[in-house]
Amino acid sequence: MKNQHINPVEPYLRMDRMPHIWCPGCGIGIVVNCFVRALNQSGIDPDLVSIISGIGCTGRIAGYLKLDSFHTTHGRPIPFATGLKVARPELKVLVFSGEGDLVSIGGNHLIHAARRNSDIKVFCVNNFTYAMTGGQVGPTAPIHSIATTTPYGSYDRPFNLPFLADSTGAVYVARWTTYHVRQLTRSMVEAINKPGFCFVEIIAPCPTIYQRRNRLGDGLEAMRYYKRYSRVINGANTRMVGLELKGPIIVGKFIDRDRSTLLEAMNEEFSSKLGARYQPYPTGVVR
Amino acid sequence: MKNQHINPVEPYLRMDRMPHIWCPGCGIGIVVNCFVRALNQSGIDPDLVSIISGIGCTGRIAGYLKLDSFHTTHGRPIPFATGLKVARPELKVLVFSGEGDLVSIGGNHLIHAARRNSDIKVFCVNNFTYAMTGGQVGPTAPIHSIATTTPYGSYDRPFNLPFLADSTGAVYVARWTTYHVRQLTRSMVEAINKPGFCFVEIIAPCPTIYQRRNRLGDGLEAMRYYKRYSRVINGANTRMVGLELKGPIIVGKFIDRDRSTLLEAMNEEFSSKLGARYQPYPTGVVR
Amino acid sequence: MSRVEIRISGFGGQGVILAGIILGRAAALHDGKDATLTQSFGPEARGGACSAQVVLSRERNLYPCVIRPDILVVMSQPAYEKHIGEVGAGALVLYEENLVDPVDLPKECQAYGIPATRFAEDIGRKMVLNIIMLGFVTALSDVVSAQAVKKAVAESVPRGTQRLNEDAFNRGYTYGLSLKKKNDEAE
Amino acid sequence: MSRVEIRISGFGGQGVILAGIILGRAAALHDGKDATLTQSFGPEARGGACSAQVVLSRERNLYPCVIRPDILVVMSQPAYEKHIGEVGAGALVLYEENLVDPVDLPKECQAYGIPATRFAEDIGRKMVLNIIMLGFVTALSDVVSAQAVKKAVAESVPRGTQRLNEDAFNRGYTYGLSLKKKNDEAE
Amino acid sequence: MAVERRTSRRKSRGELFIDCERCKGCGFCVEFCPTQVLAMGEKLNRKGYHTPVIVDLEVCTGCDLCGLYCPDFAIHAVRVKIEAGEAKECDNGG
Amino acid sequence: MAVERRTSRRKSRGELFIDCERCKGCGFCVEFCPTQVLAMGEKLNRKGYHTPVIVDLEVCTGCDLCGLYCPDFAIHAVRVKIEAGEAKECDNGG
Amino acid sequence: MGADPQGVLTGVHFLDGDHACCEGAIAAGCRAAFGYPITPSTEIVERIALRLPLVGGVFVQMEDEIASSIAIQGAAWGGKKVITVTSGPGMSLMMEHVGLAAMTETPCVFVNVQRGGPSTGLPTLPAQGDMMQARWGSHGDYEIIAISPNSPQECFDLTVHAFNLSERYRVPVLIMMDESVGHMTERVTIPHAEQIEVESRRLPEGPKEEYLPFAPGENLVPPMAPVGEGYRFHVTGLTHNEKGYPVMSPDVQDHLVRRLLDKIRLNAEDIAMVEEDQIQDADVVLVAYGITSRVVLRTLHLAREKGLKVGVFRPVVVWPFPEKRLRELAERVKAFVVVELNYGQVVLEVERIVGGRVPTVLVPHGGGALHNPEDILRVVEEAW
Amino acid sequence: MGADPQGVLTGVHFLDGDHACCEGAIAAGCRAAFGYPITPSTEIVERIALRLPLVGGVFVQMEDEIASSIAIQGAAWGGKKVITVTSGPGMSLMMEHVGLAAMTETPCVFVNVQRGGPSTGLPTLPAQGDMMQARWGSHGDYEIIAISPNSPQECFDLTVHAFNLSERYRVPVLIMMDESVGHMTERVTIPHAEQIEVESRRLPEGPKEEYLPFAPGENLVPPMAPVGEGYRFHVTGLTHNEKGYPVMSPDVQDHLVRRLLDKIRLNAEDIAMVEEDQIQDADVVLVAYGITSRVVLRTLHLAREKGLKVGVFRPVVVWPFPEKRLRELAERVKAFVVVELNYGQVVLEVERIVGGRVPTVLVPHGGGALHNPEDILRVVEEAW
Ligand SMILES: Cc1ncc(C[n+]2csc(CCOP(=O)(O)OP(=O)(O)O)c2C)c(N)n1
Ligand SMILES: Cc1ncc(C[n+]2csc(CCOP(=O)(O)OP(=O)(O)O)c2C)c(N)n1
Ligand code: SF4
Ligand code: SF4
Ligand code: SF4
Ligand code: SF4
Ligand code: SF4
Ligand code: SF4
Ligand SMILES: [Mg+2]
Ligand SMILES: [Mg+2]
Repeated sequence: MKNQHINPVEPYLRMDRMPHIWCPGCGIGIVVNCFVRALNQSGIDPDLVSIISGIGCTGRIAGYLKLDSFHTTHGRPIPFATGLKVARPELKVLVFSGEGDLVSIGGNHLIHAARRNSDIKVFCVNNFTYAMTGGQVGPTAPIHSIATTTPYGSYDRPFNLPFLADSTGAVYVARWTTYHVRQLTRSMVEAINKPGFCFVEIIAPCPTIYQRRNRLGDGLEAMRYYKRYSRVINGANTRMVGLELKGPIIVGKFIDRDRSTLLEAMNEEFSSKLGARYQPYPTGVVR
Repeated sequence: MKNQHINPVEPYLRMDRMPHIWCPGCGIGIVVNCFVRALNQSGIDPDLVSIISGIGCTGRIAGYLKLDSFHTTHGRPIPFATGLKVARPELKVLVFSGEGDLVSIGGNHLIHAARRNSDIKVFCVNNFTYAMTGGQVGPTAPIHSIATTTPYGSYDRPFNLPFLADSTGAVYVARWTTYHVRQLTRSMVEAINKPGFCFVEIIAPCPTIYQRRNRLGDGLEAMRYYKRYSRVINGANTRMVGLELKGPIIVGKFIDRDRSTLLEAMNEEFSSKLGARYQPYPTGVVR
Repeated sequence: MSRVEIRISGFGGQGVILAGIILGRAAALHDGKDATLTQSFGPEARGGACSAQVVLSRERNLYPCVIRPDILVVMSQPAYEKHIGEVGAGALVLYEENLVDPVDLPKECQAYGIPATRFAEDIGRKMVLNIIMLGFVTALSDVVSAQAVKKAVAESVPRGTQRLNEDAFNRGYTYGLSLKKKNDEAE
Repeated sequence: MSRVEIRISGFGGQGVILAGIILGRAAALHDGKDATLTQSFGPEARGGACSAQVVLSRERNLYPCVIRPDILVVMSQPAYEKHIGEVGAGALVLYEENLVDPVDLPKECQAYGIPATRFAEDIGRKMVLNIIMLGFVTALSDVVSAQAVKKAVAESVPRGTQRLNEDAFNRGYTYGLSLKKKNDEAE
Repeated sequence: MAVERRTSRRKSRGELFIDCERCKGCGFCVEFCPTQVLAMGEKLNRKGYHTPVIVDLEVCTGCDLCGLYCPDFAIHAVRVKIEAGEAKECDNGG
Repeated sequence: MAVERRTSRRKSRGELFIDCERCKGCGFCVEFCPTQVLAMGEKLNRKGYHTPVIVDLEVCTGCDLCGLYCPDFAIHAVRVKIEAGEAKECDNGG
Repeated sequence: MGADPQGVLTGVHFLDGDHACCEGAIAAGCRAAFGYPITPSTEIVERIALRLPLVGGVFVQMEDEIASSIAIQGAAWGGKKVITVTSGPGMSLMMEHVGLAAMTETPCVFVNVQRGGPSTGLPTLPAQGDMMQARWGSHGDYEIIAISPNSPQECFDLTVHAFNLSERYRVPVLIMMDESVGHMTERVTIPHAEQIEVESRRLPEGPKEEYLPFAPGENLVPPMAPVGEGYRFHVTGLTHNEKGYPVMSPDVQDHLVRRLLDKIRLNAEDIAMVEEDQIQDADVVLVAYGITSRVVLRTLHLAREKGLKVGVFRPVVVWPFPEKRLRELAERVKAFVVVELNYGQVVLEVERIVGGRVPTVLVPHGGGALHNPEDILRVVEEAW
Repeated sequence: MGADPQGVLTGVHFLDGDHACCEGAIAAGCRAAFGYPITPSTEIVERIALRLPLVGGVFVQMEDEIASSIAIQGAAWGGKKVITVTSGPGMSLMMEHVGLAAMTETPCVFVNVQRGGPSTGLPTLPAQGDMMQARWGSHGDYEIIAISPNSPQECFDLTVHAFNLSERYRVPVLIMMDESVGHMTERVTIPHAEQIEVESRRLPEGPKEEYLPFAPGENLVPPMAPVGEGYRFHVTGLTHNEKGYPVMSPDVQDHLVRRLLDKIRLNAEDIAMVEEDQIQDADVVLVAYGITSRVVLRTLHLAREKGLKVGVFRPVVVWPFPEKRLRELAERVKAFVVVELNYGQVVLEVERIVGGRVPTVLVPHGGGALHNPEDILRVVEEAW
């Protein structure tokens, strides 16, 4: 009688591509679960949702979600998403990718999209390493962490992602771990429904690589760690939420503010200068 | 009797390349003046100074300074400088370039170099436009400013450069205008002598393009504006120093803090892990 | 006139290219000729060498380059020195006389100077220098009609500056005519 | 032995490639043979199809591919199904018997199973599965010496796990020898 | 941290679905089930993973937290009226 | 904002050097000279720019602010003992 | 189909090539553009920024060329016709995304207004040094179409054509201008909208669930569904099957990449566009494209005046190279003289195709100026 | 000169190609490396990260490939021997900086461990699809050297050689590996340091003030001063004169770029490196490089068994292509069969050089696996 009742995520997944490539205990699948629930709760027509990913383990999300989905190039999902969004403002354009993709090679796109308030939502899975390529040091790797390219421990100061997103202009910034499934789902709903550049960091276990190399146990141990060491501080000063190798994890919704989106600002400027000659461009935003 | 006494900048300039390409009233020449004075005051052997520029009007600085100098590619002086610095830690590696070069196409390098505390000094001439290519909108262009690619006025929120540099990790952050020749010179001396990633924003008139397009008068009018509307607030909260088209200009030394440089941090980490097997790498920093 | 080659040359910032465009436009859109304008300029926004080449012809003109200008208009000394060697017998050389000292002028060509910078300062806007030169060219050559050039000027300059530019054109044109007359009389 | 082709295949994460490397290393560095190891794997860090090919020969071996394995070692059902068609008469097929059901086994080849996963769990570390399989291969084939493989194992595994891995090797080796004996007796 | 059992068994209970062949044995469902319905089993599936087994279906609320936590979409639950439902455990002995 | 003249003419004064052919007539030196030594001249140089002229050398302190402000390296000053020096103005009439 | 009249500036204009290119794009229906300034192409985006807002389009100046070259692809999948514009250094940065567009069969137009290279080179001066890059600059095997206009009028006409080819073949089309054409101003006639042939995207038919976004359709080209319509398709730069799913196998690779190549290679005759001058009786054929094809007309003229039977062969579409026609010519002429503003790029292809039947001589030029027609004539005379 | 013993892991190892390449670099004196991970090249930087700190070198993992490809150039001018490592997509991103290195004559080594393309393609599987990109991927005219090893031992030896060539010619050298060689493990013998021939940078002589950083020296190559020594030289990617100053003129362009090309083209015979097998009596010659040159040896064997007179021609240095030798062969053999893991790249050059004298046949393969030697044999038989 297996599958007499199908898993509620299945209608949103390309079941003909299962099993997925993610390792046992990898957190990325949980992100997919939360997203599917969030999509349901958001009330958005799934036909109007596009998923954009870069390259990486997380980047594979696009390929598993049965929505219009784009698996682009490494580091570039954000400008692809901006292109798609301005072409079709009525769509919800959602980016799922890893922290290496979004913040290392893709860092420039991230800060400029945040600055412009491009109306896209970025869900950044931070597993502290370039997982897909086998575990090199990443832009969020805590100091002293071991990676294949920092075999003696890393020493570059990591980015604090909520602060980076906040300081460059994101209108919604939250962080959760994969332990916080309910809160993450709620943040996803909020981001999906909020106009402008929204950034949600999701700390997720990579047992195969990051956990293992740093002797942090398997996925389950990571989840227990998240449960134990996370502290929810909504509205926390993003400057203060940096992470350390074995330190506490501050999670919560940090930023939620309003600002004209890229297309809204464009319309405002053009209308004020061109008057009737200018036909406002659709923005997809219902305020 | 002309040139019986030569201009004190001349020994530092490639006089065989004069006159330079900068327009009447362009602020870039003033930056060169201040730098030459700063170099003198810093007490550094000029043979040990390398100048790195990207492409742009400002980027031409490298070509006019009679020092080892590199005119690289657009947006990439920072990683070139990092490469040179780690290869030859005893050198002072100084980047001079425009805000388009450093923050638009080069934005990712900027934030990562700041994060790593790469021991280079970045002097960013902010003239609010891509001057060399004829005046397109740039990443710092104030809202409503006119550029060739925003003929109806710009609408993207500009970066506040001191905040960007600060929030991504620079250890020294200052802003001056070309009116503030003495203070700018002093900041240059401080930056040159300080270990780590130092960022000095220099607001400069581009009469030919930015001033003209925005009906802000010529170079002289710009300088008068700087004089009149600048407010020195040393230690100002960088979050608060954003600029508007016709607003006040907060200048000063905003950040001056200490943190291990890239190579120092590397040495610390490697020494602690490898012990005697590790021969500390020279860092060029005398603390 | 099967093919006329014109070079206008000076510093960046003097409106050299715009002068070429207006001339070409006048010929192409208002005088029914074939006109090709090509430009060459350096990286400098101001002060660098800058030159516009206009080739006019009755038929479709395919070869776009100026090799031996029939008309050379120069607005800076370096431009003069760079290009004066190109002109041949019968060429017309027009120069801004505050900025150009026409040394070693080939004998076989006709040369006329104009104090266009001063005129521009009189008019009150230095930037109309190029339009004054255009008027001067129009008066002293017969490759485009004054009518056509005036139209083209009006179409090409920023709104609100039409009047100013018309004045500038006329100033150069009149001065050119007067020189021409003087010259004709002298001959 | 002019040329022996070996394929080791399973999921990513089972240590398939490492097993191949150790085998090749044993042959190349300790048995004085020429050995070429090639690998094929997918994008998955864990669970994807993964295979190591080892070609051993006395002379310098230039053609690096395995086309018709003399020895096929399989540690997953998909690997078995994908590669079983490649083996020819006289081939040796070794499989992990908890993970592989050797359906449609070609008659002309010799096949032996080993419950290596269970053995590994006994030893206490699932990750030694590959070393157990190596012991098993060493026992049942005669392409590399046990001596050489043991040495190569010790050189290749993380410091501090040498003992564990030696146990694992021995476990597989002993089990292999016992099967061999049984089989020899049966023949 | 003991988890309190607060199943309002009166109104509804859970119906559980487990697809053992999809399971990779991470143990998340077992760990984060608020009512400790599950435990890791002894059997291996075809990929060699231990999969969860139901130890106390009675206390399952159908909250589907197990489903939310399962990275492999191998388990999920629905809330059913008190009378309905039954657990669907792994049936291929893998 | 009137600029106060505070030249300590006793000890030193300025010697000024102007290279008119390098000058592009921006006027910075004139504007920011603290003692108003300079003014923009009438003459045009070969590039067509008006260049600065000295109107009151007496008050020049040799502070070289004009030099610091000149984007074209066309002007500079040195401080000299009271007796020495004289202004070197543009001598080619450009 | 005719063009949307809203975007068509019907009339006679005096325009430079850059501006004409912009008008061509808008006439072709381009309503989304992304760019980053670079000399000597910037005038195109500047005009786009001025014009698109007035015709319901959108232009975003991106943070760099990499962003521009992928933002167009997002917009293309959003259903727009898209363009980005650059010059050598920027083109080098876009190369990864030329490959992505080829792999995902995303219709898009790249303009490269060539300047002197390599590296920063001669930013304000002409060259034709990026021709082989256009063909080979991205990693892996792929095909693109490259068109080389030689006048502002052609910048208009061929930009329209580029969009049409891009839609017809779902392939990136590169418009290989050069500084000289980009900054050349001439009369440009823009026809009435209905006289401008505009091809629109071929949409899928049949049930959405059965849509195979990468299954060969007409000319091997799959129809293309826009997003947001319930097709729920997947697009990846990984090797993928007809459904668009990644499959890491040599067979799928062969199936996919071969089709990507064949849809251009097998349709080369449809794509080819050649201009010939006095070729009928020619003994020596000058081969040139872009601005150089105008320079050699002067040589042709000089040569004919001297009684030399010279002709001109101009590939308007340079890639795929019009191999068939050149091969025909190689059977009967005495020599080819290839004139390029580079040190030998397209000549290699000519040489290969001519296959030693007759001599092939290159007249190279490093750029920064155009060839002197008399220098070319000298080479022609030597080739005799 | 011998190598610095500190970096040389003398002995017999069982290493994969990626690791051997790293050891080659360190043996050659490389002490600064910059990289960004990408399959299947990552193992090289991983080993570099492990090894360099122990031998006084420095490795920085940069934020992306663009940064890596220019950081090496900064370090090269700082006096170091430098390397960066990538695969197809990363190589595409480095293209602007390959051009910069060519233009500024910066000695540096790029490694491209090729995988299936285009775009993301087949990340973990082999191909040889980036060969033309290596030659033409950056804008403008320039020359590079590309070397293609076929075993881990060669990954060591040829990496040392790559550094030597790079120093000798002040040119970027690309080591064109592929996934198959990169992940192939074999015995690698690393000689004693003094047996490893290592070339060091040629420094200028004479007074510093007279130093012309871009004036032709031996082999047209200028000597190279390091920074920090008082030379106070200028380096630019703009067209520059011998002093290194930008000059925007066609003459300077011609002078400079022609020399950049000629220092490679005129020294092609010194650079060429060819391996031939049973070529003396061969009627049909198999042309292959890199991993494929090992696959065709099997075909050679099978063919000879059948009595077919087949030989193998392997360009070890692929660019510049060993044109002279191939031309000689073309005079006497009956056919060339070019075998590549792509759909036809180097074959175009072979065809051009052979110039129709004898047939040239391609055996293409899209990558993801290696050719089947028997498939090649079939083509050989048909070529008869
Ligand atoms: C241009 C380019 N550079 C490098 C790569 C190799 N690459 C693929 S995924 C990846 C890192 C992924 O890290 P992250 O974004 O954190 O994702 P994760 O795998 O950790 O989820 C890299 C470097 C690539 N595919 N393309
Ligand atoms: C890869 C690349 N893209 C674009 C350009 C064109 N370009 C040259 S300078 C420049 C902008 C310069 O602006 P900024 O850095 O602000 O310097 P400024 O001229 O204002 O001093 C641009 C876009 C280029 N040279 N290379
Ligand atoms: S490698 Fe890490 S991130 Fe990637 S699938 Fe495995 S556990 Fe997840
Ligand atoms: S264009 Fe602007 S920034 Fe450039 S030289 Fe002229 S004034 Fe200076
Ligand atoms: S639905 Fe799942 S998590 Fe919830 S009580 Fe039942 S078994 Fe536990
Ligand atoms: S959470 Fe899913 S994968 Fe993990 S043990 Fe439970 S059923 Fe298996
Ligand atoms: S040195 Fe210059 S600024 Fe100072 S007082 Fe004299 S003229 Fe004025
Ligand atoms: S500051 Fe220099 S350029 Fe400006 S007016 Fe004075 S001398 Fe001339
Ligand atoms: Mg990651
Ligand atoms: Mg600027």
